[in-house]
Amino acid sequence: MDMSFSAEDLAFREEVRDFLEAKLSPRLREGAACTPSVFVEPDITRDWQSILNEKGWLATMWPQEYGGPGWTATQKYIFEKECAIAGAPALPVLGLKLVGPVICKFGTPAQKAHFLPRILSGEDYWCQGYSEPGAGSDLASLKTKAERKGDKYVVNGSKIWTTHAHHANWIFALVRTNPEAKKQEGISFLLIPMDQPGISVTPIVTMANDHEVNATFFDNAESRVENLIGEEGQGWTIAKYLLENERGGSCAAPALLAELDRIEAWAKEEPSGVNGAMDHDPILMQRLARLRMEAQAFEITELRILAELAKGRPAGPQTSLIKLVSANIRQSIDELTVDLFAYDGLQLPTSRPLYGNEAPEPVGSREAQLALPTYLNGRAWTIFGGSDEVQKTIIAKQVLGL
Amino acid sequence: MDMSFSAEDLAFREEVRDFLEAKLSPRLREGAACTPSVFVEPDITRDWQSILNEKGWLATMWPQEYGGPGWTATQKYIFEKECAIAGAPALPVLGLKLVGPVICKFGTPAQKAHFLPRILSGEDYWCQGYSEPGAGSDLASLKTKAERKGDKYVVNGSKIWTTHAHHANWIFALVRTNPEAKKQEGISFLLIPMDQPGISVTPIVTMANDHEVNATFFDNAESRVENLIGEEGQGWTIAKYLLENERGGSCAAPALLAELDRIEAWAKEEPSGVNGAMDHDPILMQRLARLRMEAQAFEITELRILAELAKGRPAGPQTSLIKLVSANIRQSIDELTVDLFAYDGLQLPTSRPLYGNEAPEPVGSREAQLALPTYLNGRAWTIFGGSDEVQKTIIAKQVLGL
Amino acid sequence: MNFDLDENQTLFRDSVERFCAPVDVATRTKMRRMDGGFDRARWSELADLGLIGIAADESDGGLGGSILDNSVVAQSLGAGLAVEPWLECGFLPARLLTGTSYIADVISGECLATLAFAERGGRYTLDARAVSVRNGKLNGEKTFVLAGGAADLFIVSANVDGATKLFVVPRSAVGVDVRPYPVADGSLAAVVTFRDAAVSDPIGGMERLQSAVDETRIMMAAEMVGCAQRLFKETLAYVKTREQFGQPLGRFQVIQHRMVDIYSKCEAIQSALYRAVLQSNTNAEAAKAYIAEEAIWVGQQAVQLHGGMGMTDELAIGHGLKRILLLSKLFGDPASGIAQFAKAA
Amino acid sequence: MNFDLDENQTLFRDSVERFCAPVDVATRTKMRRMDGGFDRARWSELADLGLIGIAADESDGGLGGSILDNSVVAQSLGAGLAVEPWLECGFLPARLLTGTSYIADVISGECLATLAFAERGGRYTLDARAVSVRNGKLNGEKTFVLAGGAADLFIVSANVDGATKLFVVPRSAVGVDVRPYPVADGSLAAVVTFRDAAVSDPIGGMERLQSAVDETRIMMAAEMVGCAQRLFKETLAYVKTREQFGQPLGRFQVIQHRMVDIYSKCEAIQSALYRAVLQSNTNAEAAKAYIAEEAIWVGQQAVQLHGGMGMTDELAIGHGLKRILLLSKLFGDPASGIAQFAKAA
Repeated sequence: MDMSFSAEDLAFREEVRDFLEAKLSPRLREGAACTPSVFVEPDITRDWQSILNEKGWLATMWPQEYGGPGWTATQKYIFEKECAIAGAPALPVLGLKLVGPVICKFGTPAQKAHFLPRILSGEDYWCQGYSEPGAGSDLASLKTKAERKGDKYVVNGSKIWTTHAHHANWIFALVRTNPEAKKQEGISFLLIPMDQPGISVTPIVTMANDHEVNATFFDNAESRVENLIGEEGQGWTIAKYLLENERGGSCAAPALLAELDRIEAWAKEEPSGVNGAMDHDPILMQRLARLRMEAQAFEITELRILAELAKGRPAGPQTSLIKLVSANIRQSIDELTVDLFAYDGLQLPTSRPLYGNEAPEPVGSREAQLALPTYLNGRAWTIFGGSDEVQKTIIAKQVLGL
Repeated sequence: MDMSFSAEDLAFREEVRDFLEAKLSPRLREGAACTPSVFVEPDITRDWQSILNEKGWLATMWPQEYGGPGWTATQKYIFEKECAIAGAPALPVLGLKLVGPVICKFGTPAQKAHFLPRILSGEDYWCQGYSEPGAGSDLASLKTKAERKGDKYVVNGSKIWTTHAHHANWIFALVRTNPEAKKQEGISFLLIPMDQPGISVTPIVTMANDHEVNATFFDNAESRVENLIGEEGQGWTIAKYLLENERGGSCAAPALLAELDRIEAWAKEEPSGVNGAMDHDPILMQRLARLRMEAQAFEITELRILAELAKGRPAGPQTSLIKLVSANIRQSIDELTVDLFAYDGLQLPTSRPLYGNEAPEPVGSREAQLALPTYLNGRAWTIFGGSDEVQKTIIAKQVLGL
Repeated sequence: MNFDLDENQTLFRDSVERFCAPVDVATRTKMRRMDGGFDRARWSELADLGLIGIAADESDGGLGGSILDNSVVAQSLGAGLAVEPWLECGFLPARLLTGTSYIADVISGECLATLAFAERGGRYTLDARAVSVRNGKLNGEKTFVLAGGAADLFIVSANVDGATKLFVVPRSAVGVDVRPYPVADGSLAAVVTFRDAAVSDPIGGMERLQSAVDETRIMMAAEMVGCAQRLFKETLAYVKTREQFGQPLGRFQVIQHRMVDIYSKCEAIQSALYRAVLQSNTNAEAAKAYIAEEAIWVGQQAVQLHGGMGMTDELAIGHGLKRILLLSKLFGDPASGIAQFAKAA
Repeated sequence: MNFDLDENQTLFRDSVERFCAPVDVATRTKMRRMDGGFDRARWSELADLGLIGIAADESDGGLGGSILDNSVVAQSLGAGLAVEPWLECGFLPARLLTGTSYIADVISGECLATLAFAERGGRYTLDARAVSVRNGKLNGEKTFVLAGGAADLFIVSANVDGATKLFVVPRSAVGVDVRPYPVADGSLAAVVTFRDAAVSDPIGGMERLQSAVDETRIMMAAEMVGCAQRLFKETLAYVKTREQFGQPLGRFQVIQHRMVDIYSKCEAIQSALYRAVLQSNTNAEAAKAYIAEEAIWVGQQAVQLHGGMGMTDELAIGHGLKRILLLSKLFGDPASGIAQFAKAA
């Protein structure tokens, strides 16, 4: 056993660190740090994306022939870890990490040639149409239908939780092309342009006051048949590929540990009201220490998966736990942060963004201002992308054989 | 709203206190305090039972005509609370609280005349044959059968978790008298004498080293037909009555609160190893305080039920939570006690009793010696009498309508 | 032994329920966007119903409601997810201002009064340090002044020669600067700065403050119990109807057991509240802390079981959780309240 | 980056597995009733397999196994629910006695040595207070001396002019009194009293003690991980076969999710163990504390899911829980370990 990186990997890490040091502007760092929601706004990501694209480090999950950097699993991990520690903005995952790999895998040469470069350049901004009002975690019961009429599909129905649909010019959607077929068999994976009269987007404001998700309505919306990915009825297979692709190697722990370090630093500054600072409060510090133990263990779980992937072996059953464990640690961290900041942690700004000149003035520190929005937004970690309850049932069946 | 007792009830409380003060000998108190398991051994209960019987305060759950004291719900509560606080030994419930009321309700005049006085006098000592090796919480699938042959039933099968079967001369059992009938309909409630060659009792030692429960085997064991309670096939109804009767008013919180008071006193004595005693350890004291809040709330829940009963109204849905909540608080208390006593809390005596001259010498205090046996035995609180999981399903269905 | 509401209490409860019933989530959101974060006309209505007066002594022209009477109002307002700052600008000022000339206008609803106590760096302590009075002049900054965006009158805790005293300052007074900011429950709190603001004699000191805060903690506990029960009921109804994987959520065993846990916590905190209200020696801070901790958990579970919809501002669920969060920390959070109880024991 | 066992480690693991395999619960119980609480013949066997020597330096005639090598042995012994006191009388003495003349007999299994460190009133502290050495005479009482019922040799921490030093005292020495008593895992600990027992020079001081204890904490963590994984596996097998209400327990969603939680904890503590073993700057006390806390929970759940049978001494489940409980408190319990980490941070 050996937890160290090779000399080549360490050299690569230096390269990444130097690059981040040089290219992460204060504005980008601030934008990342002061975004309480999971998705960072395009005004921040656009710049960061173009910096990475220029360097060739943007589409880390794509094959090299389509613009990926050709990294090993370990290099991907190192890059993500360094980005997390340095506080780089999260990139728009819907194009780069979700539909991009799907097009690489299932797209026609024409689809690849058209869509992939536009994702890299940022010309296309993608959103996702999976869930529907009547079907949250139960995806297979979706009702939005696409009827083929000549060289077009005519789409009717609605999608919910369409993240950044108000920014996007394309949506990839699961649609029912065959109402006769059994639940999963009638589903197809269709790309649809957003800029058309048949599509309307209604904001859904979260309890954190963020506008991140939407309801998207299709009223005879159209998409050309060449925008179908794969075959009709293949949508479920593609959706599964997309999800599994998402569940490969992961690098969530470093950001959690960095957050715990920050909390510890803040605790040294936060007055206890009695004497000294909150880093002398035994109850709060016990929670912090306990959470750090969990996050440190979780970091090793991710490295165990990485070690398997790096050797070209399948990632092992621990993969299935990643989302579950990280979501729960993250929520506990968010709760601790709100508690640390006492009354200041109860402010809940109604306007966005919380960075730059437009940001409302915080009461106390900027960190305190972010605490509650982050906490409230973060309640979604255990809901979206398959709730904890759905995840556990899947793991029980697929991993434990129950 | 008003949480106070009436003047009459307060006078009754004084009477009970005086009685307990006078009658609870040091030996009885020690026997109660130094019993880690739920059931107290007959050498202790026998004396206490005869003292109460003489006073007419023994069969608190029986109608007055059969020897009950004719108390109101409030008086019963007060009596139980004062007994708990004074540290009186728990009485053998199987005769007094389980089969006794069943005989009062469903017994023939002859059965009443024969059995009830012998329960009061202690001449008969009862055990219970409900669970079977193959059917733990799933009672209705029991297999032990009783075949009528002339004026006798011939019983074959086995029962498990027969508490104090090694002390008992009678067992009340659920047996299958009609193998053709549907699951619950073929079950009867039969009283069977233990002192016969057809019955053998095998001890089951718990992980706490207690011999409290047994496996009881019936190999052509016999019981006369007049020992059947109610009709053939009525067993399930009687079993349900027995359980519901058990779930009427309850008085579990006072003992829990008294235990928390004791822990607090011990914490003042237990050195922290650094400076001062454990009552200055913030983490332990936070757990203690948190548990006290729970137990105090739980006390009020029991009083809310009592208030309904005292007015002759049905007890309300909270009743269903009593066993669940008290079991979980109790286990947390046991855990806290073990933690308080550090290394001394890890001793686990192999011999019994832990009171009197035969008790092994404790390492540290007697309380420390009892901590781990009590904890280990107490893991059963969430298992026996319907596990937490079974309870929750019942509450979900019957109370929440799910 | 009796846990029934009496006739008056039933009337109060019904009155609050009728008051809250017409306000759906959309109306609620609209009211939050009003100047000050709620509707002053409805505040007057609340006053007209006697629901502010209930908190004031009869000698002050109030109804002289007991702690129990008031807790019934608080719990019902919690269950109704009311936006009106009854606790902050009704109950608490009525207790603080007893015997003063200000109280009549508070009871009538004309004057919206609030307590300005929190100071930067003071965490949950009640004693004033940075804000002080010398020679009749008030100076310093208060933060987290609830309903500060709408208040007409500040009751300010200030340091006078090392002791904490309470002073009354109209918002309109010279030297008073109010900077409102939104807080968890959608209301507008404020940072309030005093620069040589003139004050008269104090209306009381630490004893009055401590006693009013302790009584208010019970009302906060009551409101949280009401909130939690509301969220429990809505969630129970939701899991009975919402279908996933071909059956109502409530048919899944995991959801069933979770609902039992929620139900169990709701019953426990109702009991804890009764204890705090009926047993005078109960530690109000600890009771509030315990209830807060359980109510937060109930709120989080209500969000979780509502799934994505629970995350939005379109359902009452999030509003309930956010109000609970705010109350859970006002005058001390669960950890600090239980720690205080642990030390006192 | 690699979490595979190497060839030697695989051999050690297999060797321990073969050693443990023939011992069923009944045999285990029989061994616990033997003089001293285990079978000395099997202890010799363990020594012959090199599994004690692995903990000793090569210069001491041992195999010089690394912390990782030893943790593989400890984890496998945990999974095998071994009754042999490898940790208490193998690993720990081998670390404490390095460079002394005693070590050869410890490695060979002939001499059963144990550390006598705990004192009444000292809770989890390591420094000796009540037991002291003056003029070559040892006096005082040690408690919770693990395997004290069977030990031939005591390594005793004693106060010398305010500093803690380690002395070696044979059980047979004059002035040594041993009172055995049973502890959680069924083994025999002892209260050991010294009355003017003669001692030679100390073999080391606090530094050696602290370092050996820290290494032992990692072994305790490893053994608990092994235990917990064993309980997980047995419970998983049980819920797949045990039927209630007409179907296997494992078909109930609540049981399924609980099993996922148990699985998740088992993976987490395996990871925490790897970290403690492979990353030299890991805080061993905190790692052990965290692993202990989760392992206890796993043990409790294993009992719960086994129902009544889990309560008995007839299944391995209770034995596993009880060993975890003992290890969870040796050299500090979860709360004290995490508190220490919290303060160090």
